[in-house]
Amino acid sequence: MSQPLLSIEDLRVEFDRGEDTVYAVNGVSFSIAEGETLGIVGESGSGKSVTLMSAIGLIRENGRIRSGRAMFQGTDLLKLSERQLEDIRGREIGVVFQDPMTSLNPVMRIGDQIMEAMLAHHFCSHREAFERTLQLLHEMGIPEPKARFRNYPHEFSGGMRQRIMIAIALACEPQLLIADEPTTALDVTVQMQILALLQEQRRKRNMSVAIITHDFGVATNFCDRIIVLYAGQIMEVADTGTFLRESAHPYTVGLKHSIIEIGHRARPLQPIPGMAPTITEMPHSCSFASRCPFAAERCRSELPQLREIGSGHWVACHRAEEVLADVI
Amino acid sequence: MIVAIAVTQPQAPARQARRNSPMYRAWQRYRKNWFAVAGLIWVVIFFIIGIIGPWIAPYSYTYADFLHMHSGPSWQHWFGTDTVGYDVFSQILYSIRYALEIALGATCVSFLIGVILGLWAGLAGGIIDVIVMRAVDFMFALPSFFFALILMVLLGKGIFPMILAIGVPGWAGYARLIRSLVLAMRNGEMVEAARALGASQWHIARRYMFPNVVGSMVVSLAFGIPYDLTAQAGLSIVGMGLNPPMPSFGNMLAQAGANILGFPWLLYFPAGVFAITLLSFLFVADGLQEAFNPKGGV
Amino acid sequence: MFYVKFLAKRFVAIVITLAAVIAISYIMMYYSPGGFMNTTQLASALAPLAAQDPAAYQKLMEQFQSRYGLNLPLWRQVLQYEWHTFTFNFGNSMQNPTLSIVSQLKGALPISVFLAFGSVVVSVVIGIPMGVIAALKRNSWVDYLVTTLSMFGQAIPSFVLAVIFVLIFGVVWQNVLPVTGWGTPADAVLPVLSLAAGNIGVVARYMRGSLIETMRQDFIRTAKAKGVKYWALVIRHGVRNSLTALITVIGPQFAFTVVGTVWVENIFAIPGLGKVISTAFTNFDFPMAITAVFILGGTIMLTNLVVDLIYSWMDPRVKLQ
Amino acid sequence: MSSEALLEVHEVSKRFRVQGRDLHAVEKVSFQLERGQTFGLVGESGSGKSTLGRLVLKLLEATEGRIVYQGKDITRLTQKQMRPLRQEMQIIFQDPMASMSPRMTIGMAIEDAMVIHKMGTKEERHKKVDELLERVGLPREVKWAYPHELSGGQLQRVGIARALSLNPKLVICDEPISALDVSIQVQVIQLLRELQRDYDLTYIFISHNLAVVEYLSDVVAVLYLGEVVEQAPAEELFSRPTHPYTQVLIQSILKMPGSMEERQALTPIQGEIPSPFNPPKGCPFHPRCPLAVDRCRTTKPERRNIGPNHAVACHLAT
Repeated sequence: MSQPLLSIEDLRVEFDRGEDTVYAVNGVSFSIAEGETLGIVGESGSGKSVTLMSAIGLIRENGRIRSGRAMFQGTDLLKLSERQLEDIRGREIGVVFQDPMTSLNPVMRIGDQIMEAMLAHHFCSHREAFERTLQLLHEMGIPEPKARFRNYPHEFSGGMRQRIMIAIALACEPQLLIADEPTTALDVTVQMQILALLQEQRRKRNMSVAIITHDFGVATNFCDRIIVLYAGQIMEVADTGTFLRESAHPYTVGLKHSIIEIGHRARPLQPIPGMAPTITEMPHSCSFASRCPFAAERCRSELPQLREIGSGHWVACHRAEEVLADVI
Repeated sequence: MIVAIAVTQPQAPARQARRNSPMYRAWQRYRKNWFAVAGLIWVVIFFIIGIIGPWIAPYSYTYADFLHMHSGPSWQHWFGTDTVGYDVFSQILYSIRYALEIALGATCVSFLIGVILGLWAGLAGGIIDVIVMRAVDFMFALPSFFFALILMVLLGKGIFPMILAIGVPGWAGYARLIRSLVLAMRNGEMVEAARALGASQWHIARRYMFPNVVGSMVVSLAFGIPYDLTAQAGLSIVGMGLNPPMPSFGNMLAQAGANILGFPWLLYFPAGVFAITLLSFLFVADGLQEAFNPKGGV
Repeated sequence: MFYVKFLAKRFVAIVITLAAVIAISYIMMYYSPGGFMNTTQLASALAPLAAQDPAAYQKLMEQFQSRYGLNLPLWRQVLQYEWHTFTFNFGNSMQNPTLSIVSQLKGALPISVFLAFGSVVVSVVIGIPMGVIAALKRNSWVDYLVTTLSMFGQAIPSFVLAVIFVLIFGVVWQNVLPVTGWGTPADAVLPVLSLAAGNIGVVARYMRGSLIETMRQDFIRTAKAKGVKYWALVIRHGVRNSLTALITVIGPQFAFTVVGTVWVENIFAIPGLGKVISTAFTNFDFPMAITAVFILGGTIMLTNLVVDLIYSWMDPRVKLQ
Repeated sequence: MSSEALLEVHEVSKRFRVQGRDLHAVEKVSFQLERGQTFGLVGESGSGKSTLGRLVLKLLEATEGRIVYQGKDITRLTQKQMRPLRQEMQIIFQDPMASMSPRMTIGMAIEDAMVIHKMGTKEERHKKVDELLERVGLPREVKWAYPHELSGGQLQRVGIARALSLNPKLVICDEPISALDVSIQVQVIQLLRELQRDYDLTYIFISHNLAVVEYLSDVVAVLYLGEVVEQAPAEELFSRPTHPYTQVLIQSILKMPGSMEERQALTPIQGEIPSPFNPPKGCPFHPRCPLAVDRCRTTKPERRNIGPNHAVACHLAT
């Protein structure tokens, strides 16, 4: 792979909750190559969205970045001032959020909201921005762009609003698109439409996409490479092919087994026992050990580091080889 | 050792539960609010004075010291005397008693009417709801103070008429609040779940609705009392309150305004006590609001 | 077309409300102690005449009663009074029977309206920036200062503030600002300030809370993700959305301010409608009192209508009905 | 079909009056359910599946149709008459947090169900609370906790325990897992299965997740704009989906492929679910249907049987 577009190194983020501190991201490192589609998969509280949001300065008020770097085209995003970040957000990096119902300004015409993205960056003249907005609405599959330009968000369906969100994110032709659970709030038929639209736009614009999702189906069908997060740490990184063939982390394996898909009627269920912990202390051992069928003494005393067990296949597990042997 | 833990265990979580109960947590939040605590202390003092005021007052409110008319603060008259020779300190003590009687009474009257009508509208729905809400709109169209003025004319002056004059027109706000709370809950999933369990209306109201609205009701009451205190003083300002020599903050302030030149103590003390009292009530109300539904806070 | 229908509906509602207020006031006055329109007072005043010339006395009383329609059954009296009021034929007051009510109120109404609107405008102009700054600098000393000042403003009624102003500018700093009367622009400063203090508190606190809430919304994050500059974000997205919520408190606040004018005009001896109302009530001058309430009530309701129109214009989600 | 059906639903419809317009939430739905069975209801948002669940429990009153429970017509029962029956018919909600009072501890919440039906003495009820918590896989100490202290998965277990405390026969599961994380979903599904076996429960399982519905249900009905467009035994429905909408739904699910070669192409269906205020004329699905012909635009297809227990509302189905 060529020079990475964005590379996050040893990122640590914590949230102050008053009585205690939640260590949401604990030393996460990964990179996104140009033109690559990366899937970041995890359950709620795994830190999947915090990781990328803190890289672009969209962290909640009580959040704090402890350490790390986020290199984007040679600059460390974490060292930039808020003003410098403003120039990058929306211009070089576009973001699509989960809930299209609340993510658009309810009292602003949708056309103005799309235009605003271009005007904030002096991307083009006012006149051109208007033309481009109509063009974008058309590309996003919104019928009658000229008439719809003047509508307000509440006059659109959920799927249409998500299309508008995508139009906003793509307005300045960003190099990287971050999609934070873009289809979670939508029905399955609409999810398919939105994913198809994202795929089409990615191909057309040749941009990198980082899609944050909890859905293995979405990640494996849509992405080139997949990162699995658990309790603020990367458990496994692999390209989708490897991921499908030979996941080596017990958590990934467990999740794969616990997915119910059509045609699974006769299969017995194999749920992962227990629940994901909220990390209020810096972890010193494997966070998954208490739920892991492979857990050994070492897992409870020593923090497993991410290590490469195959080409581009990284796993944070002391017993990855044994897990792999078991799986194959 | 292990045995000991096993024995104490059932009590420990019970204590923990009490500490995590919404009421306890609200109290914790309230306690942290310095203004609210200070306000509460003064409100308590205010109440105590309201009860024992007449006994500790050095003079009767009808006693005019003709030898010391409009004299400044002295050992004899701590807060001075007014133009007729009434002792300002005693007047304030009595004023507190009457102000409290009127404001609390009026708030109770408003609240009672409001709760009954609000509950009725929210639970019965249909035409009753429409009628009650129209009446609420009507009451909101004009300031209730105007209704109070009209009622004062009808009822004549005195403490009891003032309670009614301020209290009766003040019901609309409470009714609207109660109705909206009832509606929000009635259509909410919590009540639906209780209905699915087979709970009777009475059981739902007692066990599910009431504990969840009591906070909002306390907050609205807490905001209502300073409002009614203002209204009772305001009636005296325009000459429709208690008749002198019945002491009231409104009368004292009106008098102070008219005799400001040369007798500033007539203003300092009544205005000071009254302002601090209103502030305290507002701090308490605000603290309660923050405690029961923390939103804009930290 | 839609607006015509909406406005028509609201006007009807206003007229009905006013008619009800008048009817209720009239009936309550009718049964008030001392007799309606103070006939007992008139009777006692004319007692010597009654002794001397019963016929003349009788004639005078009848004249008086027919002038105010007192010889009719109550419901006809109410209807007649309603008719007179809605045709702006308010008749003469009882205090000054020679002067028509209209002529007495002509000068008073603009004063009170000026005071009320002036104080609302002042409070919006001062309160909104205060609230915005407090919200943006949350938990800083600026925030605490603004919140505490707002609490003071909100807690201390306008009449207390007015008396304090009278003390300050009548005793301590004499001749800086006038404390009584009406006529020059300087006369308006203190009354408007006394009325505005509470409103400033309400507006600032509400704006603060509302803006804090707004800045936590998802669409703010979207705007940040677009790269919108900070102040554009605060004003175009934050304040703009908070204002729609703020407008809903302006209506009730205006009504409250109108009550404040009744108090403040008394203290500053300003010949406004509020002063007229209190004088009318204390002197049992019912035609005057009802008329004044009618006019103030009408003003308040018209203001609320305008507020609703602005609200629907600012927030496209709101449907007028 | 057996006459010993636990529940029979005949042509039930529900219309809401919203701002002077009729909203057809549920249109003439019929099914019956035998003891121990699971009836799956699938559909996208706005399909009326949750409304249907509430109609069965009479938490909402049906506009038309009949509901017969154990041979007894409960359609006309008043809320008061329904109360004793509610012991036997319970519901598990999608959002367990919203369905519980924030001012009751978990123990109080579960016990309250038994208090309502005057079951047992205080000691017996407390014992039962402990048993139930253990049965749904929660530590006993949870009974001292308030809802806000528990995770979504734990709360859903509490919701299940509360429903079970009344020893119900019929349980309506209204999207019980859609708010939960994947690994927790499976745990809850497993729990529901075990409980069904142990207590001989009958489920109506409402979900937008087709795979889970297939996994749990004996019979499945697919809802679109308040109407059942296809109803069949689960195996039959998923191996031989006949209505174009069912086919589309199944195709829209992204399955995890076995290898890169098996990855699905993203082939979206056009259009969106129409507003239930003005459903399309003819077949409600025709504007989005790839196979629609003229007849679909004008005449509404009746539901008809195309195989044993397999009913479809489509002109083109064979």
